This record gives sequence, structure tokens and C-alpha cells, in this order.
Amino acid sequence: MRINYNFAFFDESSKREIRRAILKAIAIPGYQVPFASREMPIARGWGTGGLQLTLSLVGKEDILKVMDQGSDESVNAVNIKKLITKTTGIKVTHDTGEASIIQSRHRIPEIPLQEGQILVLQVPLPEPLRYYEPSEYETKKLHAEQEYSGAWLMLFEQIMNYGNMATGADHPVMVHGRYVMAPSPIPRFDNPKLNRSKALILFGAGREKKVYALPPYTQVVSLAFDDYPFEVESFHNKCCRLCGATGVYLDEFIDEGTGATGATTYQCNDMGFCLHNLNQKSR
Amino acid sequence: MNRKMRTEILLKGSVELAAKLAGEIQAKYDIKIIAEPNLGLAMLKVRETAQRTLFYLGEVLITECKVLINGHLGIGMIKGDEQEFAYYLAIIDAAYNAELPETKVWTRIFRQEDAKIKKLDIDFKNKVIQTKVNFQTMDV
Amino acid sequence: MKLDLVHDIQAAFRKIVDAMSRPGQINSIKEQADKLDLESGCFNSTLVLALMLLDTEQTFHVVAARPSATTGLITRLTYAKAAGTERADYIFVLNDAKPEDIEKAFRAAYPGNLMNPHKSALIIIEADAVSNDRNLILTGPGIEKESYVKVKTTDHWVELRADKNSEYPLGVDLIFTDTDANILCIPRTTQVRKQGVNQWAMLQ
Amino acid sequence: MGYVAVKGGTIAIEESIKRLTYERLKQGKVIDVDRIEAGMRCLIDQVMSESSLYSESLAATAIKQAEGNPEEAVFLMRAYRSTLPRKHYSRIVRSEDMVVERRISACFKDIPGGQILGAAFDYTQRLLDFELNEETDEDAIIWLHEYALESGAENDHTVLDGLPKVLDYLREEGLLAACEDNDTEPDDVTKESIQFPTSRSQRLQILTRGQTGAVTSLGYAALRSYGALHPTVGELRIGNLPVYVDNPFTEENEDENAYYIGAIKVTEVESLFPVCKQMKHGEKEIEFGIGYGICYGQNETKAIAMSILDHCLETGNPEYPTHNEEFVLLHIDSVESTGFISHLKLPHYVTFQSELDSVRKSKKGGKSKERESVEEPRHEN
Amino acid sequence: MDEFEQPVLSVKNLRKQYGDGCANCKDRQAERLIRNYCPVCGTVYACQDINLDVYEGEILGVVGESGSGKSTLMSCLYFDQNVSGGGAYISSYHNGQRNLFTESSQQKRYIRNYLLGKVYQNPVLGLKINFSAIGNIAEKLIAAGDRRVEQMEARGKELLEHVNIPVYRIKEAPKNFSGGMQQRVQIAKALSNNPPLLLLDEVTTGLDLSVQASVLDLIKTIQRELKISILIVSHDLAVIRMLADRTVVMLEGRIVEQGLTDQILEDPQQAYTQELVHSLL
Repeated sequence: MRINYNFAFFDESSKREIRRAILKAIAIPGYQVPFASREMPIARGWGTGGLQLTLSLVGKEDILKVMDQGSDESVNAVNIKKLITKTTGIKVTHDTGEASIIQSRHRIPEIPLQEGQILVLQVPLPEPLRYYEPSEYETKKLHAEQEYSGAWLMLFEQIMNYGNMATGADHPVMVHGRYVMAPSPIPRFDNPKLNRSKALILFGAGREKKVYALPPYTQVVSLAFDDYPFEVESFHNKCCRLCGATGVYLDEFIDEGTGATGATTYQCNDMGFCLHNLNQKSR
Repeated sequence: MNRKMRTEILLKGSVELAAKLAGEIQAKYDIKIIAEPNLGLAMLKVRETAQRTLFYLGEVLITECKVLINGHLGIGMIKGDEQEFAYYLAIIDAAYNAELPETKVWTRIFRQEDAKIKKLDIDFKNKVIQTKVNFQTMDV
Repeated sequence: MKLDLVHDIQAAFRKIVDAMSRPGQINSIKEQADKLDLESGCFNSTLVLALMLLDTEQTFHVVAARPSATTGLITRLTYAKAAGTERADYIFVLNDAKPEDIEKAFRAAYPGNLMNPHKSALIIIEADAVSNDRNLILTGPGIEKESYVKVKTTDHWVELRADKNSEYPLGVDLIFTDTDANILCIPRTTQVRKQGVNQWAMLQ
Repeated sequence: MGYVAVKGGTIAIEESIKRLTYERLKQGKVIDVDRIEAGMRCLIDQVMSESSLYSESLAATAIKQAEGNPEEAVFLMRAYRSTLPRKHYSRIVRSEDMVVERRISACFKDIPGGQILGAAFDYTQRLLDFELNEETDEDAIIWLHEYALESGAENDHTVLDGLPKVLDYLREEGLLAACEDNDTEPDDVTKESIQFPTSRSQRLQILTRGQTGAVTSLGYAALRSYGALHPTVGELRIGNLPVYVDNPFTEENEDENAYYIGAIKVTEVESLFPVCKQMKHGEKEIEFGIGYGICYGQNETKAIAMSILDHCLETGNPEYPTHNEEFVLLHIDSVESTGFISHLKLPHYVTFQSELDSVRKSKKGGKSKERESVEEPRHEN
Repeated sequence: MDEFEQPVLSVKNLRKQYGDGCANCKDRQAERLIRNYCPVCGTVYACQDINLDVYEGEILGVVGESGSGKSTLMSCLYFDQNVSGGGAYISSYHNGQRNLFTESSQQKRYIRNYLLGKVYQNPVLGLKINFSAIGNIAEKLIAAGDRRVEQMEARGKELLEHVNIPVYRIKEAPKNFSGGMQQRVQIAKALSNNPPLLLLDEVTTGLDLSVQASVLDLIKTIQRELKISILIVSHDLAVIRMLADRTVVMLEGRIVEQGLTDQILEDPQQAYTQELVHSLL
């Protein structure tokens, strides 16, 4: 039994369904459009939502970048790239500026995105109210009625208990003054990049079967209180040990040479960005 | 012989019979292949018996083939990956749709094959019925 | 040269994605539309949209002087089901549609419900011409400051749309196309104002 | 000459795949796909059922590739399914047409048509049979030959493809609510994602493709404590169902013009539950409610558990998770649950760094001066 | 009361039935019903053509035995249930011109969050019992648009203190509290955003007497300070006497009598009301 895989894996009717969902998502920023998520040759939870978006967008002329946790070489990124190139033959790149489609898990690139680019984010849990309300039907109703006190209440409780908002990644945002949205678990550091982004940003949750979108120049505000403003992760006084960059998201390493009690060093999380910096310097 | 009966006999019977009948047609007529045997899915629509509603049980892998004889389309459809079988089925279907004279003779062949199938069915039944529990408490 | 249902549709889709995410951005799908050679009664660009979006799962409605030929063709090409305006997922308003029919279509179009605003209708309108001439001012998501468009039609869609889209997120999204296969998208989030007269009266 | 990215991940992945192949081949022997199909009937049935794709040969290939891991085999089948076009819908398949190979009822000692035990593990002693270590193909052929020579039940007039249903007797007596055929077109969860509340067709479709273990566990939970239901199996039957497809090019779809495409084996269960029915004038009556279970192949436990869950979800009860459709339907799919659990193996250092920052911040107590607050636009909500 | 004054809340012909009705009961003729229940199809006519007005700064009491439809009336007004017919109008929403029941669920949510407060008989319904007491107050304030933590915290503390919740317990979840304490948290929550209209449904039922008195006192004080309007439902005429300016008496889903509370207590007109009043004496 032999098969010739379709261009971009999917048959055309699968693409058509996802494309319809994409257009609706763009028309209603931050609203989670349900779609009939297809079964993919990579596991649910490994980026099938993002992958399905990319496959229904991609054409022969596209140049693709895939990154996972900032790295183009992570196992997840490599797998996804392999599948897409195998079924499309398109060019891949590490260079954020060169890419027309960027699929990413948990990061927005440090190099600012441009008009015409599309950023596809993989989303494991698209429902920002899930912790507050376990039922899908109920959360859908809360979105319908724009009832978001629960989202703020979770933050308020954190302030009462820990003295500040204790969100890690996935700090919820308000989109276009209407929908509260999970920004996919990007670190808080990346939340401001969502606001009035020049590129179209699409979010795909394969297992949860939802697609949502931020058109360019859409207002995106991280939920916060007047007296407890939104704060990003701090890398104050720290810089990348390779390229020396500051003001970027850094990975933390425990220096092996000095043992468990040893010094902590830092390195750019966005590999493509770091490489770009190093090449600029060496020139 | 209607399509339901003849496809049942062909599929339950031996592939050799289908090959033989298709061969007769191939030898005399020009067969144009519209769609080479290819794999696809058929979704099963089932009626459940609790509330007698309909639902989808799942899909079945099928092989499908389409041919044209004298401008008449024939379709071969069969469960599983059965490329050649599907091709024969398509030819036989087209032969009937085109009302080729050969098909008149075939009715007898189908009847014979059907008798063989019935015989096998009975053997099968007899074995299965051996597992039926006898609740008579006494031998009479 | 025939329309390639994989690659041409993909290319056209990306133009639509771009136009939908940047209202006021006018994109051309002429390259793809010109490959069609069918007696359809509608613009080739409209047919490209139908091929891109419709299949058995969808319903549609054609508003035109003589809709039956186009309706039949779309059904045959896409297997989509024709339906009344209230129930149609896609409403095609052809160039020769009468203003009163367009008005009826707008009023009947389904705006979704609060639980499922995405179930609303998408209206595709054939205009004489769309351009970036300063006639209407657009603001909202997808637009950096303001964008300007002019849509040459006979009807008063701006008011009809404002009426339909009064309670966001309910509403209909629009795609305009013209004889040159230009595409202009106006999603429900876009605020449309008329230039000059009544400058500050917001019409949603 | 500039810096280039280290291809660390790509190379390591290639080597990892080699290790996997090595594990499969290291004893220098391979298993024939034909032999899997011949000897792993129940695993094949389970994989077909959970992947919702009926094909013994595909399942056998998937099992070989997955080295016998059912979750991986189901995953392969589902992914492959995405590449195939759906060409047809069957005519309505009726379980009354089943050619029965096994059929039992727990309701009555004997039933019209009889209790037919068929093939089942239920009546074996579960003593590990070491003779199987020595079994050869030749032994198999000899056994088959001898079995064929044994006399069958010659004079029995039971018709296997027209056995009456136990339910029909109860319906005739008015102990079950009478019901007409409901021809509402079913929803298809593979085409449109489910929204709550769900339709009956969506529930049945998700249950039948559920992971065997998950469906069984939840069915057991409902049986043991959540509602403590104790159904009686009205009828369990296993056998082949004929499948027909309409001629795709004609509008009128007469039965006799249909294409027979083959038969599929299924397990079907109808369970009976006593339920209270509200009558006119405030009176109450007890009658039987039916839970329905069906799945590909011989999967008896799963089909029974499905019939319990069908009943639970039809009744609904906010007190019990087993009666909550979101709880049941969103958590029993093999590909979804195993995928999400296994995604925990992916690196999460960006999100972990973010949590680390939060924890450190909270340890320091409240707002600290060095932290960067970000200017974002304010909005009126 | 000024004749031309616009009521804060105006209820017109509110109807609520459970069941579809049948040939026997569709005209709702009393002789075909057992009380408000149709013996043939089991339909219950919980509220039948309820008309009432609540004016600014007024406390309107609704009294009646259990099953009289008064709690159903309250849940309809708070959109916990859909009505079968009729309308309700709030002066501060579109100038009292829009029927609340026909607004979208999005609008209803806004009305609940900004214009109404409700205290349920069962505190579990009005609270998020797994979130802290102070969080519960904040939830209502957040829903009404407040985004200042310190201010919400202060307001929460003040209110909780007011209802006698000790400061050291305010970060605890109400699920750990006694029923009386839960009820007091719920009242504090309902009052927190100073709603123009507050709905109280059997709020003191199940509380011990001393707590009852302090809760009633609290309601009275707050009502006077903030001049909010209150619709209070109780089967307990003593509660109504203490709080309500005017009173409506309900029986079998209908209003049978209404007037100034003093008048109703001094000189009840209907037999049913007379019975009620006598039972109190």
C-alpha cells in the first residue's frame, strides 16, 4: 500500500474548513472559533493546531521558520519542519526577517515582525477562564456575555495571597476591548509584542479544536489593575553570555564548571536573534 | 440480476470469478479507465436500537475504481485494499450498465456461485449453532 | 491554462487573509480569476471565492436579477447547498442585483449569536469598482491609523451594515470584488465613516 | 563566514530514530504483517475501534510499526486517515441484519433463537498455556482439518442473519418505550467540533471511538459508585454487518441498485436500566431505559461500558462526573489524551523561567523596584 | 409618593410557567387548576400577571407562603430564569424604555453587574465559595468596572467588618464558614457596588435570631445611607414589618393585595392576608 501525500499533507476539503475558520477568527479578534481539528502525524499537544494553520496557509513561494521555546533546533521544531518540508518542498530559514510564515511554540521572536508576515502560535490550552470555570459550555457563555470578572478575580486573589500577580506564562489579555484571550503560553515578556503587532498573529489549538487570531494593529492589553500594573519577567542587569544582548528574554544556565552552587549565566532564548547579533558583530 | 445481488455474490465469492468475467469483457471491448483503483473512505451511518436514531460508527477503508465502456460508467467498490478486485468490479458494473450481451449469460454463472456461497454459509452456521446452549433438562 | 485547485486557490486565499486582516488593503486575484473559463453569470473572482470557501458542509444564497444559473453552477462545482438568505452561510450579491433585493438580503442575513458569533453570514458583493479613493474612512483592528476606500455600487450598504452590526460581536463580514478581480474585505470590527459629510457620525 | 546554527537537534533526532529501528530489529527477526493479522485478532479489533477506521491490514501494519503499542498504532491509523478522501456514506446499516456469531442475553435464561456462545475468552480457565510455545503452522492446519470434519448442528433451523431481538419482546409487552425510526441526519464529530450540549449522534460517535481503557474505567465508575447503576445486559451480539453504498450518480436510491462493499464485524450491546417515568395526572411508572453500545470488532467490555455511559449521558446528573457529558466526552479519546500527556516531555524552559520569575518575585514579597512595568494602552471595559 | 415620579423598577404582566400547558389549563381558569397547578399536564403557573413598581429609596416587601411564586419572581428579575411573558423596566437603563427580558444575554449580564445586586437564600448561589471572602467582594466590584486593588480591598474590609466577619478571616474561602457567616459575606458582596436596586430573597431564613437582627439592621442602615431601592421577599411578616415601606402579598402566583405596610398590617383586606397577620400576632 503506497500513498502520494497531498501538497501540504491535507486534502483540499480539510484546508477549506480551516481556512473558513481563519477568516472568521480574523473578523472577530480574540474569539475562539471552533474547527474540526484533523488528526495529524504528530501528537496532539505537540503543535497540531499551529501545524494545521500553517499547512492550510502555506504555498510554494513561502519561506518558513519554526521555533520552539525560542530554538529552531528543538525536537518539536525539527519534527514540524520535517513534516512541512516533506509535504511541500518549501524553503526553511532561521532568519526571522526572511520568513513569510513563522510557526512558534511559546515565544514571539525578538526581531520585530513586519507587515505581511504571519506568526502562527501553537496553543495547548486556549481557554483563559478554564481555571476559574471547568465547563466548556459555561466558559463559552461567559465569553458570550463578556463576563470577565473571573479573569480579574484570579489575579486579585494572587495579589491577596502573594502580594502581586503571580502569573507565569499565559498571562491573559483583553483583545479589542471585548474578548479575554489566552496568549498561548508565551512569557509575560512577549505580551506587549502582541499589542498593535505589524504582523497577523494566528493561534491554533489542535486538541481543543479552536482557532483564534489577532489582526495587525489590534489593541491587546494584558489584564492588570490600576495600582498593580502588568509586569514582565525581569532580566535586570543580565545579558547574554554569547552576544551580550540585554533587554531580551534569557535562558538561565547553571555553570557546570562551578557545580551546583555555581554561578548562574544567561543566554539569549531566541536562537535566531542571537545568531543574527553574533553575525552583525563579526562583520 | 440487480446490482445489489450481483455485487454481493461477486464480493463474497472468489476473486477468480470476477477476474474471469472481467476478462471476457476486456477481450472484446475498449475499456477506458476514468479513475485508477485508489483508496478512500466510506463513513458508516448506523441506526442504533435504543432510540432508533442515526449516528456515524466510523469509517471503512475502501478501494474504488471507475471505468467507461461504450460511454457507460462502471464503478467498483470494495472494502479494504483490493486494487485488482476493484478494477474487475468496475468492468463488470460497466458491462451491466452498457447492457452488453455477455451479461445475459452471466445470470446462470452468478446463480452457481451463489449456491456455493450458500453452502459455505450453512457450514458456518452449523458450527456456530454448536455453541448454542441447550436448556432442555432431560433427554427425551 | 486551468485554475489549479490546490495552488491557485491557496494563492487567492492568502490574498483574502491579507485583505481581511487589513481592511482597506485592496488585493487582486486577477491572476487566478483569469484562469476560469465558465459561463457563470457572476464575476470570475466571485467564482474563485466560491471554490475557495464552499463545500457540502456550507449553505449559500445568490442575490441577482436571475440567480438560478449561478446558483446551479455553484452547487455543481462545490456541492454546497442553496438556502434562503436567513440560513445561508455565504450570500453572493451579484453585480446586477437590485438595490431592494440587496437590502432584503442584508436584513435577513444571519448575524450569529453571542455564543457562536462565527456562525454569521459572510456577504460577497460584486461592485462596479473598488479603489483606495478617499470616500469612506475605515478604522479598527487591522488598520494602523485610517484607511480610505471607495466602493462603486448603487446601494446604501454602509447604513445597512451599520444596522446589522450594531451589537458586536454579532454581525456580518463583507468581501467586495469588482470587474478587475480586486478584493476588499470589511470585517465586522471595522468602523466605516463617510468622508466629508457627517464626518463625525460614526456608522459602526 | 559567519556564525551558523548548530544542527544539534536535527542530528540527535536522526540518531534517535535509528535507535528505535535498532530496538525493533535487534534480535534479527521480523514479524510478518500477515502473521499479525492472523494471530492478533483482538489487538487489531481494538486498534480499529479506537482509530475509528476499519481495515485489518492497515491495523496490522500500524501494530508492526508501533511494536505492538496500541496507543501508537491508533495514532498512526488516525494520521493516515487524514490523508484519505471520504468518498461515500453508507446506506443506513441495521444491526438487525447482522450475521450473528455470538449472542447472549442476561435477562432471560433462554431466548428465542437461543444463547449462542460463539467464540469468547469468558469460558476458558485462564491457565497460561505453555503448549503454545511449541505450536507450528502445521499444527494449525491439522486442527482446522479435524474441526472441519466434526459434525455441526445439522437439524437446527436458526437463521443467523435474522435473529429476533430481546428488546423487541420487551417493546411488544410495553415494558420499553415504543419508538419510531428517527431519521434526523447525524452530526459528525470529525467534520465539526462538538459544542455543548451535544446531540445523541455526537455522543455515540465519541463513545464508540473512545479508548478502550478509558471507556471501561468510566463505565466501571458509574457501575460501582456514581449512580451505582446496575444494568442488565439485554443482549450482546457479535457478528458481521453488511455494508451498502448508494450509486453516487443517480438521485433515486433504490435498495436493489446499491453497491455491496463488504461486511464489518462489530460488537453490539443493549443494556436495560429501570427508570421512573412521569405520567399524566402526576402518576409515576417504572419502565426500562436502554443504554446502547457498539464498536468495531470483538470488544465486549468496551461495548458494555459504552452502553452504561450512553445511559448516564442520556440521563445526565450534575452530581456525577460519569453523567457529565463534558467530563466523559472530552477525556476518552486515545489520541487526544495520550498526545497531551506526552507533550509534557517537550521542553518547557521558557514557561518555567516565567514561573521561576513569579516565584522569586513572590518570595521577595510584593512589588520590587527593579522590575520593569510596561506601558500598555489602557482601555475602558 | 409623587405621582409623576418614575419608578426605579417597573414590572408589567410578568408571567412564568413551568410546563407547556394543555387544553385543560391554557386559559388558566382557577376552577380547572389545583391552586396554580394543572392536574392534567402538570404545568405550574408560578407567576401570573405580576405588576409592581419600586420607587427610589423605597423598600418593597413581597410576602407569601412558600410556593406562592415570590422567589420565582426574584429569579426572573435577576435573569436566573427566563420569563414566559411580560416585562421589566429599570429607570437607569435606557431611561426605563427597554424591556429587560428581551435584551441580549450580553446586555442582561451588564444589567446584573452594574445595576442590580441580589442576595440568595442559599449563600452558595451568590458566592464563589472556593475563592476568598475578600475576593468575593472584589468579584462584584470588578464586574462593575473597578480596577483598583487597594480600593477594593479597603471597601471589602469595611463591608466585611460591617457584617461582623473578623479581619483575620477575610482571606479565607467562605466554604470554611458557617451558614450565617456565609450569608453575611453574601450581603456584603451584593452591596459592594452600591447597586441602584437590590434584590433580597429570604435573606434571614436559617440565621439565628441575634444574627438576623444585626443583618436586618445592617440592611436598613445601608439602605438609608445609600438610598438604594430594595425588593425583599420573605415568608416572615416580621421581617417585612421591620423593613418594608410598602408590601405586596402573593398567593398561588398572583398578587392578592398591596399597599403601605402599616396599612396591610393594621387593616388587611383579603382573607389570606388576615390569616397571615393573625399568625404573626
